[in-house]
Amino acid sequence: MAAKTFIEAIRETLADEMRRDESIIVLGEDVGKKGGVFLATDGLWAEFGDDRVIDTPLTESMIVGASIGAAVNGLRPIAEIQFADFIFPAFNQIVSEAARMRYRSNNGYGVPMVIRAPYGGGVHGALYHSQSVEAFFTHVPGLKVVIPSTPYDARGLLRSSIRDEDPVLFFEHKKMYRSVRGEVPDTDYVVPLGKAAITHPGSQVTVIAYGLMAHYALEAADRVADDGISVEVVDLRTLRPLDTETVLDSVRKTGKCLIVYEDNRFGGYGAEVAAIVAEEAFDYLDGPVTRIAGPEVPGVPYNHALEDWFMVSPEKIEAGIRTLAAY
Amino acid sequence: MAAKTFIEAIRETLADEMRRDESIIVLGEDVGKKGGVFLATDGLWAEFGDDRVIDTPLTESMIVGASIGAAVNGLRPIAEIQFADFIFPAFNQIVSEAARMRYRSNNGYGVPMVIRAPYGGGVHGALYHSQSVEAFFTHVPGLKVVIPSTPYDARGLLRSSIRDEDPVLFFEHKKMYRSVRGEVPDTDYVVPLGKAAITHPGSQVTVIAYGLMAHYALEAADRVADDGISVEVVDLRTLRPLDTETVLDSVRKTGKCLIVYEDNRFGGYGAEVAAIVAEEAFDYLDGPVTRIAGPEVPGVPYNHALEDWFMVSPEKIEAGIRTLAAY
Amino acid sequence: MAVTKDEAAKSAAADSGAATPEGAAAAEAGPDNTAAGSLAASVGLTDADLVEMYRYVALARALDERMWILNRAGRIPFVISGQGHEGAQVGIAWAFKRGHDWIAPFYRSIATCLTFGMSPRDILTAQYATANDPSSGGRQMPGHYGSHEHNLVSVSSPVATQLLHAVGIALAAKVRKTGQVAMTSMGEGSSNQGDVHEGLNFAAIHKLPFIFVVENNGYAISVPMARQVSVANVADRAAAYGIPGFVVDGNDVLACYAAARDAVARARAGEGPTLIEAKVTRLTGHSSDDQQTKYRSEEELAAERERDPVPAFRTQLKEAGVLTDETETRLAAEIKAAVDEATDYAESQSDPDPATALRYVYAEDTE
Amino acid sequence: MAVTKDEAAKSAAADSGAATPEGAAAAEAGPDNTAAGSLAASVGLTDADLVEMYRYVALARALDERMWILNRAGRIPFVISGQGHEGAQVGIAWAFKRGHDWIAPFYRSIATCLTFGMSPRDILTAQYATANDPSSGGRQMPGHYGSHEHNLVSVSSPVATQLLHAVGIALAAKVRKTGQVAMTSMGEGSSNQGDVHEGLNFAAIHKLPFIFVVENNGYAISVPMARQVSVANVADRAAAYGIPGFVVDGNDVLACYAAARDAVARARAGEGPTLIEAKVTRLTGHSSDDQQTKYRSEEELAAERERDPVPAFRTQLKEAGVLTDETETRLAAEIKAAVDEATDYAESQSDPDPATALRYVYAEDTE
Ligand SMILES: Cc1ncc(C[n+]2csc(CCOP(=O)(O)OP(=O)(O)O)c2C)c(N)n1
Ligand SMILES: Cc1ncc(C[n+]2csc(CCOP(=O)(O)OP(=O)(O)O)c2C)c(N)n1
Ligand SMILES: [Mg+2]
Ligand SMILES: [Mg+2]
Repeated sequence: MAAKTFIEAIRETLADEMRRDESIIVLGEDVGKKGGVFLATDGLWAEFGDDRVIDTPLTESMIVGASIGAAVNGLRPIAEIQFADFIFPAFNQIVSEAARMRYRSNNGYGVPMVIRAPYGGGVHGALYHSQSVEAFFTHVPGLKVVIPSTPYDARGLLRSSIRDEDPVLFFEHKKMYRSVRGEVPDTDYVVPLGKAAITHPGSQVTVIAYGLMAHYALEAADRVADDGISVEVVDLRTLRPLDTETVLDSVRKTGKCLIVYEDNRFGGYGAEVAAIVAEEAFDYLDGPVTRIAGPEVPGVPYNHALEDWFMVSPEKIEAGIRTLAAY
Repeated sequence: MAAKTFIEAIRETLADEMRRDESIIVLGEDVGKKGGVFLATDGLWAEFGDDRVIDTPLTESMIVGASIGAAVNGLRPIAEIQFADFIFPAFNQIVSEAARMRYRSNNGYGVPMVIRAPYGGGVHGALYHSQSVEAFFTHVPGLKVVIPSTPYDARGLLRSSIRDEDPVLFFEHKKMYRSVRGEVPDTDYVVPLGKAAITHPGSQVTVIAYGLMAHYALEAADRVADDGISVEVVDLRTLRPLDTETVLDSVRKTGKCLIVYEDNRFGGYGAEVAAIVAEEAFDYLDGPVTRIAGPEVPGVPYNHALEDWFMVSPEKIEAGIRTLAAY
Repeated sequence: MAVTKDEAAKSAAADSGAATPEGAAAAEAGPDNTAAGSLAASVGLTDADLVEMYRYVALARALDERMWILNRAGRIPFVISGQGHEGAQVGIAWAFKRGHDWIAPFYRSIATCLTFGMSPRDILTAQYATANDPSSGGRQMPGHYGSHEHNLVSVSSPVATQLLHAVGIALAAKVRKTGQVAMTSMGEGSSNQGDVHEGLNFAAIHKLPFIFVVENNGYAISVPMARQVSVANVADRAAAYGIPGFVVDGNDVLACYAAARDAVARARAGEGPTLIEAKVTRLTGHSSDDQQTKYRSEEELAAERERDPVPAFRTQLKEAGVLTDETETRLAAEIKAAVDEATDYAESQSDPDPATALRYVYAEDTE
Repeated sequence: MAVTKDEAAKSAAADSGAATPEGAAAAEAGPDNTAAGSLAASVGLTDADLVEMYRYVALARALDERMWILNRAGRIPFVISGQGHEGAQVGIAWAFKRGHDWIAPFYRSIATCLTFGMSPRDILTAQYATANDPSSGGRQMPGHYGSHEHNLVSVSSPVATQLLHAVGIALAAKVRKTGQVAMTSMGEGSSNQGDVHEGLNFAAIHKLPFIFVVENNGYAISVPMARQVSVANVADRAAAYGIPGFVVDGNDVLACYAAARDAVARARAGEGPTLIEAKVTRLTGHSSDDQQTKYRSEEELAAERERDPVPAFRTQLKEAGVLTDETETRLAAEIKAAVDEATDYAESQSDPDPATALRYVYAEDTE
């Protein structure tokens, strides 16, 4: 069992699944010969050919809309949106069509498809190559939203997403592609959708995070451990459906909850988590449900000084934990 | 001072503002000769002509994108999206372009424009003529989001929106167009953006709502009044920027908070309000911050039996108030 | 890739004939009534086909008129109509293999859906939004038809989105080598949406078995063609994608059939997409919520009523001696009976149970 | 509607001449060097214009090459280049009235922005994302140019969105009767986006003073023309909107100028939009993050290098006797000095202060 990078885990899982199920196709911009701008699909075109690995024109709405049709007629498309920032031209096809096909047809049609997209900041990507877009989709019944944080989970969750009968948005933090490594068994294991993981057990403060922030939360937990602050880190892994039970069990135990997300704070995904915890764990709370998230500017600015200002860091999380612990 | 319907207040304000400022144009589908499918622009084409009242092709992205350009070159466009449900094809232009033009150009360019759209259910509109879409936009820095609930506010807020230097989404609950009447002075008054209103003072439970739900909240407040439950109703009026102060002052006073919205519950606008209240009024809470909102299905179903099941009603709000009051 | 069992069954049925209009034709056609020179032979069909096509046109109109009566009587709250489009819809749909090919229709596609296999009951239960409405189980507005059984994609409201679904269906047909052709239809106003550009470009690049039908009735609600489309014909845009584009008179049912038949042949031969624009007329308001007299003159409306495909097709078949008075009378009676029966049926069906409202947001009990 | 003071000033400056290329031409042109038969006269320009145009082409190239050097030296993290596009950009931009007309450019538009008034300092401070970078104050990636002072719309990353902004600017020009023309440019891959279809249709319906320039370099990152666009020329799509479309050789600077000049004339005369497709070449990878050898052969890349507009234009002007060796040497020296100066300047400018990061999300102190 070898240690793999985050992107290797994704690439190999795509290849494995395409070998297992010939109804799977991959389509998107530059996913063929170039293997994707991050090389997530490198090698697929050479192995599976033009019919199953399609370099599309520069048209996101078409990529998603045609995937919906292909899914309706027996394929399992895996669409790549080159950057999550460029998913908005396809917003109507995702929200009005993919998410509603099953409900509006009273189960007449389903749309088994996966939309993969690299998201997130801290990579000098500026306003349009750094966004966290999950909140726009976690609000939509009919969609599932997955954000893995380890190579192991990436593989297990991507398998579950590809084999799922409904549309799944699978967001990959681009800063993690090569910086994060981890053990990935060669077995056909899956990680089920809708199950969070406790990645650092603790007793005094629950920190809820996902994606890159799940790593920063662990760093922060270590930093405060020396001062005897025991932190429990919950890595959500699937954002919709949310594993409410794991979240609430942890907060009911610790009595304190800090939610961390990289996206703009107002109306971000963490707001829903905070609302649920505040309502359903009310009697257990020894302090306010707090959040550490991105500031209220429309996108991550480019210059490193501004980008550092924007990004949530282990230090900012640490400070949030200390404040809450001291409450 | 005459009592006017909600839609009369909007129509007359559009006409007044167009007379006042010749840089204002109105564009959208069927806004000309037909006067809009709800007649919100009836009469404008006859008075202001083809140049300032434009029947566009059936292309929402163009309506918004061209409005951005027109704003950049000295006009103040008021774009109508025929139904809020059909705003998604323009999502990229609104979120990636209108919201970011000022920030990304470091104040080089601004986009003074208003996007009006009828939203909301309870009108037999089914999945695609009933949606509440505010949560997709209230999350976006650079945008302002307004949802009036009375003819008086509609007029005052529409004036402020038209005169604002930044893009404003102005959502009008279609069920209120003809069913809601109220006094509207003929003066040039404005209602400032970002200020909520306490429409029913009370001491025991704060109910926060907007749009049609602000009316249902008042009904519910009256129903429980007989049983001595004193409810304070806060009508948010502007969702972004949120009047946090008014909200928190009320909850700190009552100690109990119920947030009502028509949209799907998970990740809806009320989640952010709940998160803010839970964090910033924590020490004052005598009960959990609770929410009454739409169920987790992708859109309001058509058949009246299903639609009634979906819609938040005064009865459902009343029940929520009683539970919270008894907590 | 293997064709699924379900599909194999469907297309076997299709090939066996009886299940499809084409088949019905093959079955009933005798050498005499395909004699060269006959109207039917001129388009490679039989008199039996023509009569059957007329039946669908007349049935669609009868159902549509019934919908308006029920609306005025307060039985159903909303109607969106196909009146004026029926000839083009039946002529075009006739060229496809029912139960094998795919159609992504739109809200005026009543005649298309009937020709492709939906029944009068299916159409009317949709108007009543009953629990057993096969299109949506009462979840969608009337006009949002769909049927997995008949390869009719579920209609949504945002216009033009379905074009990309049909393109994707065609892509799957090509990748899976199923031999299927996918068609979509919409109005000329909808054809200005960005999705249309993106889809036609992709379908043309990959020579997909895809056919784009524009039913041009000259208006997008109140906006006339001249303010919606910058060229005289939407079909003029086919050249921008390097695909053939044709304008047909939507009142000439057989011309519509012939154009679609050739397009289907090209698609099956791997020669790629075709755009067919049928010039039709909208005989009613946009919907039961629209007052078209506000933006269309009485003269214009009167002139439009002259361009009604139903009498036009009837007269054509009668003059050709294909449709006799007896047959017409018999069909009229059968159609009236079918519409009455479907109305009573739909009236008697129950509303969906709110207890089911949470179902099918996601797939249920998948292993 | 009144033209704003600011605009009046701008266009007065424009009319006065000196502020614009056209003006510069008018100013320096003597009767002799517009003698019929001369290269300049063949396109209605003067030798002075041609030399000035060459200066912009050479300056853009020199700045661009400097960017790559700075990138390899680790001074700037990212480069997106206009190499191969400069000839078309200068030729086309030359036809517009600087400070009066509008351009919504894209990330390769370095030469366009220079010709329209931005300075080498403006371009290089954008690479360094300094606090005083006029395009975005260091907020955007390099390549996202913009200048309100010069009527250059702020570039964003999602491709093709700017077409609709230019169309809206043209709409405002028509409604406000400012006499302005709006142009936008993008690559051929981007031209497949739905926004392009929606915008061209609207601009054509209303005969807006709008010009769509496609700089076709044959690739969208790694995807070749044949897999992006279903026709041989993007210009072939103009007919779908009822507007004129022209293909020009992007290495023929004067042909690009002439096509744009005629399009501008049509636009000012109220005759509506024009589509101009300039066939150019991408001499570098898509960006400093791209390895184009992975998808383009050495032979292909070698052949492309033969199609470089800079030497082509230089040779043309020399053979025509418009550009002397002395002038060329002088210009080369001036350009090198300007690029060096701008580099030192940009290097020395400070980063934006995070304390300003929250500013300009919304307008400040509006009454
Ligand atoms: C994206 C979107 N925008 C607006 C509407 C509202 N709408 C429904 S039908 C229609 C007009 C369609 O005109 P056309 O495409 O010509 O078809 P027709 O109704 O004339 O058959 C409009 C504007 C919609 N359904 N979807
Ligand atoms: C909506 C959107 N999707 C994807 C991208 C990523 N992207 C940036 S440039 C580019 C290729 C553009 O090709 P083309 O339009 O031909 O212009 P060129 O770069 O060749 O000049 C892509 C895919 C983007 N910027 N915007
Ligand atoms: Mg029409
Ligand atoms: Mg290109």
